[in-house]
Amino acid sequence: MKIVTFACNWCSYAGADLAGVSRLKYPEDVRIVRVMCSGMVNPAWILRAFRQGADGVVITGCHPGDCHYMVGNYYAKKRYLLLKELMKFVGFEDERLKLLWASASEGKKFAEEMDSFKKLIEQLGEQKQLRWTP
Amino acid sequence: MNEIEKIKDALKSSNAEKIVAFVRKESEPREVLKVLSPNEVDKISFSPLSLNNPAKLLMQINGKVAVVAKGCDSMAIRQLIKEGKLKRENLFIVGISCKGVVDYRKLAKFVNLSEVNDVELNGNDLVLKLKNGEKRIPFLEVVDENCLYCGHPTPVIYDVLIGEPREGKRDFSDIEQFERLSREERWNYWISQFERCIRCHACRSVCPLCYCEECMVDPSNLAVSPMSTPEEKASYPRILGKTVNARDNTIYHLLRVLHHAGRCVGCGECERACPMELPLRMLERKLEKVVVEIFGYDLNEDIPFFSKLDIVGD
Amino acid sequence: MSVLVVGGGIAGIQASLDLAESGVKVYLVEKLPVIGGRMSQLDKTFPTNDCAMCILSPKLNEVARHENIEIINNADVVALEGSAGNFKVKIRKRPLYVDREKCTGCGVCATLCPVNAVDEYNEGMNFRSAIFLRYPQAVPKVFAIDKSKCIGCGICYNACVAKAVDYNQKEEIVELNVSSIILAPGGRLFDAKKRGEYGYGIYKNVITSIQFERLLSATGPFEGHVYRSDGKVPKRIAIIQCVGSRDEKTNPYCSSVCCTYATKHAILAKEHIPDVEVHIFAMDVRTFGKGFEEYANRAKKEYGVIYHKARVANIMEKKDGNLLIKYEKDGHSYEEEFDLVVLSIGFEANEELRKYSEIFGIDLNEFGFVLTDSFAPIETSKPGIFVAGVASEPRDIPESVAMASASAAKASEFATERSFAKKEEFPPERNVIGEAPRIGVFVCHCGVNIASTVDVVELAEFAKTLENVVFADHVLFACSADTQEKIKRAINDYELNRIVVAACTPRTHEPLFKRTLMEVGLNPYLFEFVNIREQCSWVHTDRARATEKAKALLSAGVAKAKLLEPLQFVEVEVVKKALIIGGGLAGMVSALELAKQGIESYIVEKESELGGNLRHIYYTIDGKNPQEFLKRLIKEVESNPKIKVFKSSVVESVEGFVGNYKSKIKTPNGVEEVRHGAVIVATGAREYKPKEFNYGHPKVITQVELEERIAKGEVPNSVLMIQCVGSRNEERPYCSRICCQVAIKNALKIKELNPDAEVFVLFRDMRTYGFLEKYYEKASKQGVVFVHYTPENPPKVNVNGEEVEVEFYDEILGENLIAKPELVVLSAATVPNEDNEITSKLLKVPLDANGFFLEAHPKLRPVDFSTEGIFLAGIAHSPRLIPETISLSLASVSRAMTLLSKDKLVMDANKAEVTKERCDACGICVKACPVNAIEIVEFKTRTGVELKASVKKAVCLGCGICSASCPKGAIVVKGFTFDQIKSAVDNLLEVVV
Amino acid sequence: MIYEGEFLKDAISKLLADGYRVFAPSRVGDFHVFREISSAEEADFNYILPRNSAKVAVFPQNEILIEYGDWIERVPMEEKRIAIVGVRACDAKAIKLLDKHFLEGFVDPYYKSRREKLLTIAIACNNALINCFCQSLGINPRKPEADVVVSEIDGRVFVSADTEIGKSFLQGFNLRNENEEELEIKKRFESEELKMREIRVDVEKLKKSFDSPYWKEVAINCKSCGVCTYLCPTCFCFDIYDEGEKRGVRIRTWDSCQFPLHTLESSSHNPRAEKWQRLRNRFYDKFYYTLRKGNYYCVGCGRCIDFCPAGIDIVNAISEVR
Repeated sequence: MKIVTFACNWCSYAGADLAGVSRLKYPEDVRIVRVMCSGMVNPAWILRAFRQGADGVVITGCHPGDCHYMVGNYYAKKRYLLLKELMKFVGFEDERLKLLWASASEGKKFAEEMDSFKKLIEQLGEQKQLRWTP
Repeated sequence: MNEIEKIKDALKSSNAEKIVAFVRKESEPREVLKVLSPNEVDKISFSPLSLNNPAKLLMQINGKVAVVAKGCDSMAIRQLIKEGKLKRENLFIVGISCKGVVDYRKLAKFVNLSEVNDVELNGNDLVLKLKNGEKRIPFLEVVDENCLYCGHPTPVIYDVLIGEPREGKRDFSDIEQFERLSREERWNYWISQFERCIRCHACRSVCPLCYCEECMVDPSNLAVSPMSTPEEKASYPRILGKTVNARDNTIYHLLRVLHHAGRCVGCGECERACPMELPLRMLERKLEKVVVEIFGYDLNEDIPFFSKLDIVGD
Repeated sequence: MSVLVVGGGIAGIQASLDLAESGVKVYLVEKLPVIGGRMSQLDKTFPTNDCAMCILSPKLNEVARHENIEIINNADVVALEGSAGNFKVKIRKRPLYVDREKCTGCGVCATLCPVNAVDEYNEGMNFRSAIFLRYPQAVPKVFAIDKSKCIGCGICYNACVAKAVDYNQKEEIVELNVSSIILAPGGRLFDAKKRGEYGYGIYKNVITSIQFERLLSATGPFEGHVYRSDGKVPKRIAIIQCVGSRDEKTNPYCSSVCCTYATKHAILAKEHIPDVEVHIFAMDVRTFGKGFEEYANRAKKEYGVIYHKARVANIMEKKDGNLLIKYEKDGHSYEEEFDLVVLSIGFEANEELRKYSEIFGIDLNEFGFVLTDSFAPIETSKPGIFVAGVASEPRDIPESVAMASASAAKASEFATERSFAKKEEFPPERNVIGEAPRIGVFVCHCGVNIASTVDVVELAEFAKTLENVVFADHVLFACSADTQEKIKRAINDYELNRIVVAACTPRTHEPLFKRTLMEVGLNPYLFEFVNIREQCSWVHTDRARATEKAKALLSAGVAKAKLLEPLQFVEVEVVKKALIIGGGLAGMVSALELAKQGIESYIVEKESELGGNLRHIYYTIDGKNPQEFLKRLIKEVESNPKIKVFKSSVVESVEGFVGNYKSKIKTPNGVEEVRHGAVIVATGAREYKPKEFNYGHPKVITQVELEERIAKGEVPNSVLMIQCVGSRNEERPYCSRICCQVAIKNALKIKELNPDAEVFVLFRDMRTYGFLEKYYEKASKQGVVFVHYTPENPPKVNVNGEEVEVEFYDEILGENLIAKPELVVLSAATVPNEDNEITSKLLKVPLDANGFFLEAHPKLRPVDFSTEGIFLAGIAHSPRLIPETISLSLASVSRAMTLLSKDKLVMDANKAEVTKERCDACGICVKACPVNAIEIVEFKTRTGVELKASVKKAVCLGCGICSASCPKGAIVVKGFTFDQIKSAVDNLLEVVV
Repeated sequence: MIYEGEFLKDAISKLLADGYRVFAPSRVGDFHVFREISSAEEADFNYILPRNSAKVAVFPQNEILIEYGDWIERVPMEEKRIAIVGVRACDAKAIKLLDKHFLEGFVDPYYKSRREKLLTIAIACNNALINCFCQSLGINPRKPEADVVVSEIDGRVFVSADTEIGKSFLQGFNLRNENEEELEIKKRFESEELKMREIRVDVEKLKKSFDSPYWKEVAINCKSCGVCTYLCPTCFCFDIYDEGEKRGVRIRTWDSCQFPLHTLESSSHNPRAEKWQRLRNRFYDKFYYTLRKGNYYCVGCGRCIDFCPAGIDIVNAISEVR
């Protein structure tokens, strides 16, 4: 399984760091890409990730109201909803796309959510719907 | 005075340097868009087979221009004004309250098109003037399906309005019905559609909103310069290659449509242009539904949908 | 003028950095050849278990590199003349026998030296050579010869290629003129041999806590493996508290830090030896700091650490080296066998303080620490000389760091000139545009932090197979000074133009590496950090899979690095004013200090008068008068022309960015708009209104209410106090820190006014840390009865009409007792302000789980927020006493001064930028930008004028909302461009194993 | 010869049984596309012209050229025989034109590997579409150039084979020779012209009009999409790119000269940056540049007219060039 996690620099990346500092374990499948803000996550990256074989994609950001840039996470959610609804409409397994609010102090939540997301993805199996094959 | 004469009069009343209007195509019964000079006004024509959206054409014309616009065309013009691509003061809009246009491909099933001289809407019938005689077809049987869900038959922006204003509707029943299908059914449906796509990008090319010089899915880079490193140049395709397969095609269409959220004007040019007859409007309408129902956005708002801060849920 | 900082521990380091950053020249005198102090010996730091070296090392390097800091190592102050503002100091520089200028720190000499000397850094648990560097990351990275051990063989002299060894080096006396002095020489650790009953020095398996710390450390004697003297891995460890603290015979005061570090040791022992059993023997568990109580709870619940409320009588060694511990608990005696005993030794006054007290003419207190005043905790008895860290009282790192910053603020009052480095200090930037990427990869072992889980050697080999990577290596510590040299050498030797470091989180060390790049003329943005520690080795256990993931992460990092481009810093003008939210003690102290530094400030107080919580404090435990102090403060604040106070006002909006804020203040006279460069949050906290113990009944009151009554002369005849009301429970897991002190203060006051009064205190742990212990002692002696209770069996307060009775269990008698006091006094928690959330949203700064403000880093950045330009003062941070509040407030001023002292701020270059060729000027980004940083402007092109979006760099925050809104990817945030992230994602997913 | 029954369907069954990859018109919704089919039922011959051209069988829209890891790991070549069933005269002629392009001079091995094993079964036209104009380009829609030609005239199925491969294929079928009357019918059928549009190509005029403002006028409404080129049976432009950094495949895909980025050079110069330049290039490519290969590269199928979203009409554009 391959899970791409976009983590905002201020909350979620720090939360992931905290998970590390606290030595909380989560699956190796989770691979984090640092972005400055969840509002920066381009839907195209998500589609590209699925195309390149990601089995799940998680956008993580600060809790609503906590965004370092005030509103970035609201935009993230807006784009996430649009993409998710659209993917659902065409019959894509939209559970593979997840939005998670995780603060800098929620290392535990981060690890737990990653763990449960991995389990969910495992149930769905490999993502083949958008994976590029020659 | 008939519709065409009214249009001509209206166009003549503008002091535009150029006219963008429909002209009858030689050898076929449909109209195509042309850029005319004011003295060519008499060449124009208008019928239920005046299918295309002139908005995109307007973007390449400098100076004052008069345009004939149906409801959806005017929506596109307004959207482009909103996005800074057109200037209202440069436009003279002859709005036409639209009863719907004909689906040319559907029509071809009823009649040998080369036999048709003229078409005309008469009540609920489309009257075809043939080389020998006349044929009536119920309009509903040949109307572009897209027009059945039209939200803005009356132009939203115009200088002269021709025809009586008519009400649009907001009807997502078809989308809702599709949503009730199982995930597998939905996927199978779409994958069989996207499989056909030949990625000629006609949908994108005709879309009045797809005016980007370089598209996200374009496989090469417009922004290369002599300063670009080989690595920059080599980091393409940006999202997709030109490969045509159901999956890449899916991503292409999803991404394209996604960029139209809260922008799509519903002119149906994408479907009309598609040589493979993909039901692209369905995707656009799904997003329209999301935009309306989840975000409560109204296309009449001044702020672009993507710029608008929405606090949803939580 | 300049400032002398005595002592190169974390306090001295922080003070030096703050001063240097605010433009003050610093001389940092360290008695050892290298700086780093006690913290450099620590393995991890509580309560986050951050690797101590990892957070210290960047600071060390920063000190070494700062143009305003001169380190005078292996030296001491021998004489002082003059007065505040104009001191003349004489410093003796003892010879290192190695030329500081010539030594490269290569270490060849040490490997050849035939001498085996006891290694002090490892607390005598292994050996070092006579020519040595105290520890690998040490700064300055210069070797020194320990003449007492040197046999004069000349091997090192001959081996040194740089010809740096000089046996004839002589002592030197330097004279300096300084305007003020900060004393931060640290403390001394208690000599455990003085507690003979524990057998330290006799029993082989009784060690001290600092030795255990070294054992745990990856750079320790056994590379992080915990062994006993006989090489056995201990399975039962006893940790004994208060060795040399709270002890009439040795040191009566509490050392404040031992309970939390013992908890840390227990947790780390469990991590090193999963099946180990750890018992902590303590009279009281004093985990009173921010997050410490939660830390101890974790130790208990998640790690199964066993705490005994017991006093250890003595220890006997068995033949097999195991130890029998005799202890008393609940009035009974027990004996238990352990195979390792760790003595949690406390702090003592530094032996040098006596000398300094003479040289500097400053007073020491009864325990030999530097004497300070509750209302002036930073000042010594001599004007112009300040104190920081453990020199004035035992304290932990965050408190020391805060105090260091505070001392920097005070010291710079005397420094009239400020100077800032010129840009030219870095070599001119190499132009790499058009060059193919030549990437250098450095993979960090981080001791064993990474290497134990990820195969770093394989990872470095893997890196070599990646496209454009021309150099790859693995290093023990990527952050150490020698690795920086290595990186620089590699950049020069291999003509590298991109550097990738796979190590820890970029959030702490990125600046360090960026600077290293700049030092060899490489643009700092040609650097990419790959996090294989926090987000790989620490969260995974399977070596193969973790290594595979590390490869994917590295591959992504390299892919992104390929596309990195040189960027230029953005410069912003600074508005030299501050906004202070809250007009309590913290706010007022901050404003006054800022005024002294020449900075104007606005105090916004929501109430109609200044003073905050201090208005309700009528006496202090050491007999001072806070009300007088408050009156004086208010008068000073209100008469100071540099301070503008808005009472009954609230901040309505804060817009802008570091150095340039625009805020609206809603005052009774309408809305005022102010411009300022920094914000200090000093919103305070409040006393909890208890829901428990029938609070509300006229005879059940809180400590604050009691104090008010006593102040009015209503002294009760009998009082029963209940501690930890609303603290240390499910809802509020934290310790409120101040309530034990308040209880004792009030108990003593009652006894003073009414010696016959009966005072009972029901407590869980008496947390009279530091010198407060003596008041606990005093209270006991004066007949205040202390009865322990457990949260499982709390006291009950029964109300019977007007009467109250308290039922509680006495552990020593083993039965329930009933008391009918005149008053039941609840030591209620200190809780965060309700409007913290509003302030947090207003400023976009985070709150912690308990609702207090969350600082940038609990250890080393206690008063900073991660948002630049916003600082934290007072009890908005966490509950604390008056001197601690003052120290934190001064600290926030010092941190703010690092900005406000500058005319221009140099900002990060990760800003949005428009690729003009792609932009169609649709304006979506313009309206989406939360700070209005984007505008549509006309650009001249070959064919005419075109409209394009354009970014106002100084306003842009680099959030990227624009970039994700742009349908064509025409606007990107530099360093996180569309293609960079896409490329990273691709490589994250496509990795060849 | 005459075949009793549905020759095309039976031919498909035989071809599939013989291990051919069969490309035939298949119904999708209301129209037909050429695609690979796996049973005779999938094919549907109730059509005049499928949307796409038959070139997909020999020049697929994407094909893998190499598979690579550390080095080239595999070069996939077509191994099976290929049959195109139901091709019209225009598309059949187009394949001959593609042959010239891909096999004369530089030989494209991938194209060759398919072409060598190709069998074409054409079907003669009974009707023309509104924009058909093949006759004016010298193509007889009733007498396609193919291995096997099928004409359905008044309910009779005429089958003929001009090539060896065609003849040998027909050996497996139960065919009878035409009688005199039938021969006459066929002859008349083949010589009868269909009513369709005409294109007037004046090469000399084209030569002179390269710089004419006429092209800008023609292209004013051009959308720069790829419909004309992707539907065109003779367009052969392709692009090659790699999918996958460390291991992956090198892919050849169709490309369209109408895309603005088609000619973008890495120096950032674009010799055909304007859409009228690109459209003009396409027209010249069809009727002028390719003359060095001996032919117009237009077969008059009319697809580009039918499906041009802008209503651009190659017949008008070329006939009225000034």
